[in-house]
Amino acid sequence: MEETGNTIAAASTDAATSIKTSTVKPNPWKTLLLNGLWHNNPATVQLLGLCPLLAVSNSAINGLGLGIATAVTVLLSNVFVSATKSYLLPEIRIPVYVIIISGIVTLVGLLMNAYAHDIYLRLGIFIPLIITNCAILARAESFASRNPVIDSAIDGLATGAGFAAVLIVLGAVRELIGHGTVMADLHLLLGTDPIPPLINLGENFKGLLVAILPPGAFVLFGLLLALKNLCSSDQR
Amino acid sequence: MHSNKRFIESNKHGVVLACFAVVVATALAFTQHLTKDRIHTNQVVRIQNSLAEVLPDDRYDLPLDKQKIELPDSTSNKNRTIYVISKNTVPVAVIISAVAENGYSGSIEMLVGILADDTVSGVRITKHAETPGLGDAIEAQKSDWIKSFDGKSLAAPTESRWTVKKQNGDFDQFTGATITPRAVIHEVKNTLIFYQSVRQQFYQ
Amino acid sequence: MIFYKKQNRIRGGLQFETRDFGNIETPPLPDAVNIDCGNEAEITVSPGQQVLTGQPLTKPDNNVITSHASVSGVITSIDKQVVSIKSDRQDTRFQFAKPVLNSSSDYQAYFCKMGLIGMGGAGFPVHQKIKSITPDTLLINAAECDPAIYCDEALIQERAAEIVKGIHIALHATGAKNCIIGIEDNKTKAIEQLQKHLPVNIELVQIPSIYPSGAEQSLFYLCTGKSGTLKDNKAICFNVATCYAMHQAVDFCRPLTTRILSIVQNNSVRNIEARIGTSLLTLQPMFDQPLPEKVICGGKMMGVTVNKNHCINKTTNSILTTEKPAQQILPCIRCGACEEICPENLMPQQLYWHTSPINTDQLQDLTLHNCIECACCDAVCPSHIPLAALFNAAKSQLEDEKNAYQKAELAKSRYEKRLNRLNSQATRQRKQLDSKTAQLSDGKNSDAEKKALIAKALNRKKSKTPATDKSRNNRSL
Amino acid sequence: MDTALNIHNPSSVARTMQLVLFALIPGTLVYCYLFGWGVLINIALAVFSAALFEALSQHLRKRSPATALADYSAVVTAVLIALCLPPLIPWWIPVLASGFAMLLAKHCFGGIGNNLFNPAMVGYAMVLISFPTELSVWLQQPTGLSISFIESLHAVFHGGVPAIPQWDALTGATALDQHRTMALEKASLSAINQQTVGFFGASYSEWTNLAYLAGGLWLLHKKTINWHIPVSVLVTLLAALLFHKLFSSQPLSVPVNLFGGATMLCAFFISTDPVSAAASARGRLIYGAVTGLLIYIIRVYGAYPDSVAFAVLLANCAVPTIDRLDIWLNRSTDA
Repeated sequence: MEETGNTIAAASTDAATSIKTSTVKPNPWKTLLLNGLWHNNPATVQLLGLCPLLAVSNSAINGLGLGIATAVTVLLSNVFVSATKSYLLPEIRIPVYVIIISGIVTLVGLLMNAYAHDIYLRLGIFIPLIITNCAILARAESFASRNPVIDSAIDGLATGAGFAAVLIVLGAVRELIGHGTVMADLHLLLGTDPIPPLINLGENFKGLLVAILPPGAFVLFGLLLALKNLCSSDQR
Repeated sequence: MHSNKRFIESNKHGVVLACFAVVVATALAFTQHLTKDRIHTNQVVRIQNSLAEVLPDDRYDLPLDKQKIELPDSTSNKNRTIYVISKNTVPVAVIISAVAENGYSGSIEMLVGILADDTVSGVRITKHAETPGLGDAIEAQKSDWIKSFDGKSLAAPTESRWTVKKQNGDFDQFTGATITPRAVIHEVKNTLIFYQSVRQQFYQ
Repeated sequence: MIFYKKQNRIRGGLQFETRDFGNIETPPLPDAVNIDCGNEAEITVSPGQQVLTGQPLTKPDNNVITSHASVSGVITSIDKQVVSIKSDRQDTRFQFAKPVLNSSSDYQAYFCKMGLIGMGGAGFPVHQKIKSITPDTLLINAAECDPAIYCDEALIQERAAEIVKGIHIALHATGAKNCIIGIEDNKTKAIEQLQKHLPVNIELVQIPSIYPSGAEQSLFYLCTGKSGTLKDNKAICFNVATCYAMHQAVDFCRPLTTRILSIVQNNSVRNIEARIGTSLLTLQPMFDQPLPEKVICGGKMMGVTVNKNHCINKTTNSILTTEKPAQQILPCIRCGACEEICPENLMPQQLYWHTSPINTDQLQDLTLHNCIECACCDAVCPSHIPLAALFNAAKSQLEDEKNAYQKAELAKSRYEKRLNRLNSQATRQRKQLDSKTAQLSDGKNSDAEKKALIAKALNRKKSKTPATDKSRNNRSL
Repeated sequence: MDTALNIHNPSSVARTMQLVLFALIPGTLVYCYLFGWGVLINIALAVFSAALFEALSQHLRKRSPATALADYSAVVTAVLIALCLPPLIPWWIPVLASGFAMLLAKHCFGGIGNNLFNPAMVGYAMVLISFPTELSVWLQQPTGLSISFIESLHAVFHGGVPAIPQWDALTGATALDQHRTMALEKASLSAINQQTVGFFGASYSEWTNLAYLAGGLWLLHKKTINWHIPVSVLVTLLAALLFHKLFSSQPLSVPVNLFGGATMLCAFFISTDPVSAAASARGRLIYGAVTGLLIYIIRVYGAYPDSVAFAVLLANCAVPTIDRLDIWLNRSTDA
């Protein structure tokens, strides 16, 4: 993983410095986005941060909530780390990352507590636990600490969006199979009046309860991984 | 000389770390200050909402959580939290916290609202670990069963009928689960008995 | 004679089947024989030469097995160490001189000359076996090495007296003090015959009729209750057929030119005494049905499939026409039948799991090297997985890996030694240089002297330069 | 251990599975005798759908569907699922359970021989977790064949039996479930025994358990299964129950637990599935003990009435570790 980080870093700096070569190489920002979202997706490829992923993805709205929180954290931490990288002496870089990341997570937690209180309560311990999501520390260490701020921001955005996308997809699938709805209770996040779910199979739908329980998370995530690998192998 | 250099070196690390810590702490303090009030409001609203669920809307003055007292329950040797609800400074109802210890898996926590005429205004489950799909029908979101307590009192139905229909009671059981509803019914009854023993403390 | 049943049992294994059969038959003299002399033997005959039955075809050598003509006739061709002889139907015997056998080395030389080998299956030269050890115990293997071979049983039933003579020769040749015969308890007729002829000082031990008790290691354990290798226990093992061959060689001066083998078919078992080098096709009259394209040589369990034009050699102990039905190999269901049957207490099912792909560490942990490839596991596997063959392949691959590793280690140590040598050389040179510089700069040489030295060196250089320049110019021209 | 096999004993996966099916016949018959056609309808539904899903998975995995069906393993899985389910359950539950068993538990892991978990129990656990209400509706009294075949079909495909208006009164919890309910409500042991014990075990299910025991003993006799797992499961369960009786105040009836629920079915047919059990004899003893202990723990402290499925699945999880442990023990005894 470290290796891929290095190659991306090399590719992006190459492209940024010499315009001639950039015509041959694909757009570095596009590469960064594709990497975070698909080729090097933190959840489905690197298999990082699986604990929160499996624990809270029992509905699309929970997935969306934690996804946004994680994405904001990784984006901000990437920007901060990249901006301050000249002060980051090798001996203390990890403690500094931890200070930055935990600060941002606390900040995100406070904001969610204030502006999306119900979702905050639903996600519970998993908001503070974003700190332990190694995907974030991994991006800080392998990318942000050796790349310019803009690139790091894009990388953070892509990584966060990639993680959030998996959370939302898994949440939506589990919610659909378990409850027969998708994106129910969206108002909890937006703080508005109740919004009807995107999909609603009706009151009489007999959901597979196992889907929204932890064993279902493992099974469905396994199938999701298989699907992802199938798509990737087709591309190859 | 060498060690001296290292001393400076490590001090430098300390200083950089401290700077980061200060910046982050300041940012956090600032955010906390900004969100403090809103978070507090959220919490209050939340408690009020849960309390309001067991009481009809028009019978109380806000805020609900001001009149909070703790009283010992002699039968279970535990303290119960009681909210006394007033309208125009006259007590009109109480909400009593209750815990049913003998659920199917673990204890079931709930709030029981009782009006001044000693009838139940509402019961809501706040925490439980019953079997999903089977025992969790005690949740108001999952079924209307919990609303079958509304309007009941120790007098009606009579004490022997405070149980599930299978045992000739007044309350439904769920298919496949009798322990959970029986535990809830039993605890609501206990709460009512406790209420009788402390009633005169709220309504002089 | 001491006669008793031992209670020792091996673990697992397959039960023997008892089948009836007639006397040992002698097939008609073949028209031609093809005798494989082995890769290393030096052939002393040439095409067109007349040979007699029993005449040596190769030069006796301690490292190889001597081959003899099994019929009298003319050598028609020698192709890739295979000597083909056209029979003259006379079967005239080559006469050997009566040997003088006083010491073990006399026996070794004589057995080598007569081409004796272990007839049990492995075919290890008898003279080498005797040479390798001075045993206390002589173990006579009267047990079959495979559940579908009956040749030793037939031999004992008919020629027990000769075998006992052979045992005495073996005792004399090896110098062993005591002797045990191990025989499966279902061979009642053979046991009776042995009991008739055995002298008192030889133990006859009945062992359970379970495959693979015939393997010498298991047999020794079953007879004595001692574990460990034969070598550890100072014991040597000969098959009854080997003893018979010794008797033939010593008492009648006959080299090994025939062997008794079982022909196992669906409905019948026959034992024949065939000439070495006879083609299976010429044995057709001995078979009930037309010979199938492929037959199994060497027993039901560990035998190999051969073509019908295969020629009998000294180790051919049986021919099976009952071919195993070709069954589809299914995935392992971990039923554990193989583990129960394994006489070596291995876990074949776990071994199988680690053979594809080969996991060296795991296979070593599971002691693959203890597998005797008896194929009991194959026989019980409900998924029809050829386990023994896979283990054989895995073993050889492990062996290769080990060799490669050792080679690499050797090369590494050689390289390290060289590096050390170079290093120490360099250090020595540096030390010398240092001491020289120290000598130069320790103040004894004054500045003037140094200047003089420099000038001298410059002059030396100047005197050389023009010559090199010239040569360079010449070259450029 | 001196088990020399006769070489002429033909063994194949298909033959093993057939023997297991034969051994299930007495249990199935007793179950049918007690609770009528619903049992057979369950079996038919499960077997049919399992065959279909098996063929489908083989097709998806680009293998011949016919070869997979030939080994009868799918049939055994389906029958085990059907025997765990209550009779007269809606038709889609056995179908779904078979689907989970075949697609998820078996073919996602690579087909027969590679499944980490017992497919039948995965299928059963999936529907048990998903539809606890449907799965806890059992016929309270043995109906025998009093509910006709047509009525049974109607109940399975439309829910309820029209000819029997008091349908709800007819259904309820099993003896094991009732035992747990009463134990939780701190009823006395004698009251529990009175309510739940028949002749020598849990009322009614004691007979099916006895029939499974008989079938299992026959399998042992035929050497289709080894004694290690059944003995280990039953001995550990019994030991745990007796231990509980000695040291715990919570009332507990040993006969109901030993001859009730799916105890015997588990000991002889479910946990003996070789693929998902430990490899060696010693490993199987450990595996059986883990299963037996988990059955006790989940029955007494868990949230579901009968714990066999969860106990077996959790023990399946432990199998790789048990196998490693076994190799390690072998090595340390050799050294």
